[in-house]
Amino acid sequence: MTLELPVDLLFGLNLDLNLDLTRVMTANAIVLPVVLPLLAAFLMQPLAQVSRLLARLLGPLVLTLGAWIILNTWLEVGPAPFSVAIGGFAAPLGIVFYADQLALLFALAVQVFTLLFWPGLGVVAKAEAAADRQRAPRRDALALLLASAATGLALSGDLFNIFVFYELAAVASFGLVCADDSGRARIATLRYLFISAFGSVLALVGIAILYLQTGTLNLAQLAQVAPETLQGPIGLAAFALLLIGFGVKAELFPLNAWVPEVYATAPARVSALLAGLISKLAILVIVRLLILVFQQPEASQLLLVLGVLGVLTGEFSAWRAQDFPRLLAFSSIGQLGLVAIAFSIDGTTGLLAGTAVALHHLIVKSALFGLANRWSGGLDALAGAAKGAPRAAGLFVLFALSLIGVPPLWGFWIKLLIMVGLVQGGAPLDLLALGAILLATAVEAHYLFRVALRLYQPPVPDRALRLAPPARWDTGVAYLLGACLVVISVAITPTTEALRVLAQQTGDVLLYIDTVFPQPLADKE
Amino acid sequence: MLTSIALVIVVVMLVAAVLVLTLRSFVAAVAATAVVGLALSVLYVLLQAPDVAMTEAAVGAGLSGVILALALRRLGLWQLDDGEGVGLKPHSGRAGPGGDADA
Amino acid sequence: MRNIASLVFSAGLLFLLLVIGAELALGYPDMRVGAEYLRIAGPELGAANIVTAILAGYRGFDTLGELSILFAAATAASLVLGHRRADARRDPPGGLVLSAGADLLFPLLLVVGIFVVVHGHLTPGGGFQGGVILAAAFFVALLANPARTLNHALLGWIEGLAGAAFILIGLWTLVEDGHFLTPLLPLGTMGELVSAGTLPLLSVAIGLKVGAELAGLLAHLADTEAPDR
Amino acid sequence: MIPWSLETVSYAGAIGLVVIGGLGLVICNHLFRMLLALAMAESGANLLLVLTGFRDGAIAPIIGYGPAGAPLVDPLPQVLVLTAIVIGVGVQALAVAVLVRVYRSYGTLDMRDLRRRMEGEIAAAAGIAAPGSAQAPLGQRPLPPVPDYELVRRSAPVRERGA
Repeated sequence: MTLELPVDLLFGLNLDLNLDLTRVMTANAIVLPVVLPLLAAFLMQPLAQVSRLLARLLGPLVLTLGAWIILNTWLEVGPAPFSVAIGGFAAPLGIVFYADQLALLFALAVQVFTLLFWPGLGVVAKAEAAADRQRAPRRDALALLLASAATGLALSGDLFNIFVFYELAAVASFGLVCADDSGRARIATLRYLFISAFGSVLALVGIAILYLQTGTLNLAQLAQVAPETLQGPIGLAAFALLLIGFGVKAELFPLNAWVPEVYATAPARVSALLAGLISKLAILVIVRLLILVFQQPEASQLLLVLGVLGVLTGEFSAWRAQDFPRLLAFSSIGQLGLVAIAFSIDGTTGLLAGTAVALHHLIVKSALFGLANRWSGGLDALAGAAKGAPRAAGLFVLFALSLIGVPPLWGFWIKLLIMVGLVQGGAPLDLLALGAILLATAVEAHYLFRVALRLYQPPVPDRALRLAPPARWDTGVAYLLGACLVVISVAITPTTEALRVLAQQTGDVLLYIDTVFPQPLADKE
Repeated sequence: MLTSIALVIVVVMLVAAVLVLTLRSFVAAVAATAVVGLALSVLYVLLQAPDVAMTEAAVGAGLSGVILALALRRLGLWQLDDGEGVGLKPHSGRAGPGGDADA
Repeated sequence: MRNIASLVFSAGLLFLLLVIGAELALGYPDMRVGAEYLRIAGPELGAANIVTAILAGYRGFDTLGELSILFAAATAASLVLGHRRADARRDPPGGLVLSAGADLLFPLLLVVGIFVVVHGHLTPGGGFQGGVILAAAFFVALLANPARTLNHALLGWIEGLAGAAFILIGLWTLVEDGHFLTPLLPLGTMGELVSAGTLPLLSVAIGLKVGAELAGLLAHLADTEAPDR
Repeated sequence: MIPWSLETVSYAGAIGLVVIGGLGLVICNHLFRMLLALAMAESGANLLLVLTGFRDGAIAPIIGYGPAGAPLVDPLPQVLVLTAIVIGVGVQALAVAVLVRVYRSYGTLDMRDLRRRMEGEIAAAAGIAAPGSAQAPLGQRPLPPVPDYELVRRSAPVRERGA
């Protein structure tokens, strides 16, 4: 029988397969959203020599196809998690993809958000067209590589494979940050590169220690053997090294000095992708490690401490920031600290809160960086900007209110979830974190209101910002994300319930192991 | 026996690594990185990893040496003799390409 | 102040690693996955060199990621370096010894590179190392005579098509067998050249891609203007 | 007491390289030196990874390479290191490319200088005062932004060449 499979689309083949193979194929098609962008990226440069238009369209097409494949797989396979052995090599030997709802959700988000913030969509001014034509294929290839790496980070169930995808995301983002011809972006890229590469060295040391202790890299098998092999200081040290290493992209506390510089100099859409999307996937990796491999309470306490430090330093720096992009960058550090705090809470509560904060931040911060595309100036120069762009200013206020956590909006429910979780935890460290969050919220409210007021002030003639002509696409994206936020805020109960199911699934270690190793593995000890 | 060979190699490697950071001449520093690469690849042979040894020799001492040497030429740091010979003074890092203090 | 902080940090790292080192079972690891590989990799994939078998077989997906990283780095580098200005100075030619040596070395390196690529599943080495040697062959020629330029468009095609071939082999096995990147072709007898299924094909694709990529990258780097004197 | 063997000696080498690399990254301000330090740290991590697969008395994991039936070392870490080496060289090449461009634009490779210039440029682009411009002592005030590297290259040829 003929199947509605993406491979059919690709090859124009009608495959004669029997029905139980259908399910296998549908599940296996989940590698396509990772692989097809790579294929497209490899072929981008030759294709651009044949047809420029085709090369321009290739990226968005592939991402749309990827989103469709993920949705299709999700619907076909149902809510239960499944795992795919790449190359047909069973779990501990080969690399596996593990797709539960969380992974699929983030994989889908990667495709959608990369599409929304696609660097080539609807921006090219005529003056830049010539220079842009030279750069466009390369930049698009890098954006596709970034999307592929991010999808891989969401799905992969093998520690070293995750490391490879993480490095791919890093290298692609270095290229994207300095894609525009600007000197300051290159300096920022260099610092980013050094910090990130040193983080990778630490992560590699962590992986080495982990491998020496456990003899495996597969997350499911690690989860099986971790209770005996990774207790005590060695496990904690390995986690600390991995946390710092993967924490570079997640903007966690010690190695986040690159954040303000990069976001202030990179193209706004790249900042939106890095701050919104990539940081979340790095956090996702850390959370998987925390749930599956490092189950001791000290590990979550370490994450909690780093989160608190991130919240405090981020929000206070944002309070002192003088220009809009850096304000957003520092506030992003603070928000990701909040995500880390949420994920460090025990059990389903923490996972639910963490996922919700991560999604909220994904939507809000991406949209804000989209708006910053137009307001990339000092805060003083923003005076009166609301007059020129009343709707954009209104959107800013909406997002700011949600970030602060003003009641009917989603942000309020999220902060409530975290605080309830912390109070239930009740340890001194939890209460300290609670205090930090309250303090940070006050600071956040102060500087965001300050910006909002500035927007609605009458313009100061000599300091007024010459507003860039509004990029329609960015404003449209901001509307779309704003609409999402409002819809979720209205439908808060069903959303929370769906997320709770998702969080329960994510937190189920036995389910993970059983999914990756379908029949009980012969005990090798 | 093997241990003593390894010890000598490791000592050479670490000394070369320190020299990479302290040699004033950048050409010498790049040469020191190549020494580290070669020492590593011998160590990999001792550790029974011939594939890695081969790659490290090709990459660590060869390819990356070429890349770094090209970079030196493009950065105007390619000076075999900087007047004072190869100095062992700690590098101040304050100055520009020459590596010397200009303050 | 900053130096003190960094010294403290480094001392902390050193201390941490030393303490861990005393606890680690160095030299007597608890082989879980490794023992399994040693047991079945040879018979299952027909490759004598288990490292290559894992690299292209069991963890072929990692290798794809590694290729992509190299590709990303090369792409980003060419994006950063931009195009050479027409009036820019070139390096002086390398002189008689270098150019004669380069002419002599070129075919030799080419042959060695191809040998290493093709025999990756039998002897130490493989696609990547062979690719490096191939790139070196072209780059030595370029060093000897800087006025010669590599055809970047051609390199782009080779690079793109070799990378695409790797993925297309994977997609083909996905259609045939239901899994991405399964080794498919008949295995042959161990030790012969045509053994190990699709592995040599992948190895050739890797070699070509890495070779083209590195040659392009080095040429690009060499091709940026020499500093004004 | 730590036993005296190939593994422990190599382990000492590995952590030595990582720490030297890390120290160099933090202490050195010259970008090229930082690049070399990074390469050292990466080599150290790679050595550590190879070491995790080493077994006392075992031989290289190639069938038919040594006496039959001899124990073989764990092949997996070697695979990982191969990948890591390639990744390292890719990142290094990219860093060199950016370094060359930065040097051509700014004529210096001192990280502190460059950072100050970057802060200055960001501030100038945003129309705000550069951080610390008013309070800083004379030597540490941010340098003015570089408007166009062509101009700079013509007017102020590479400063401290041949120093």
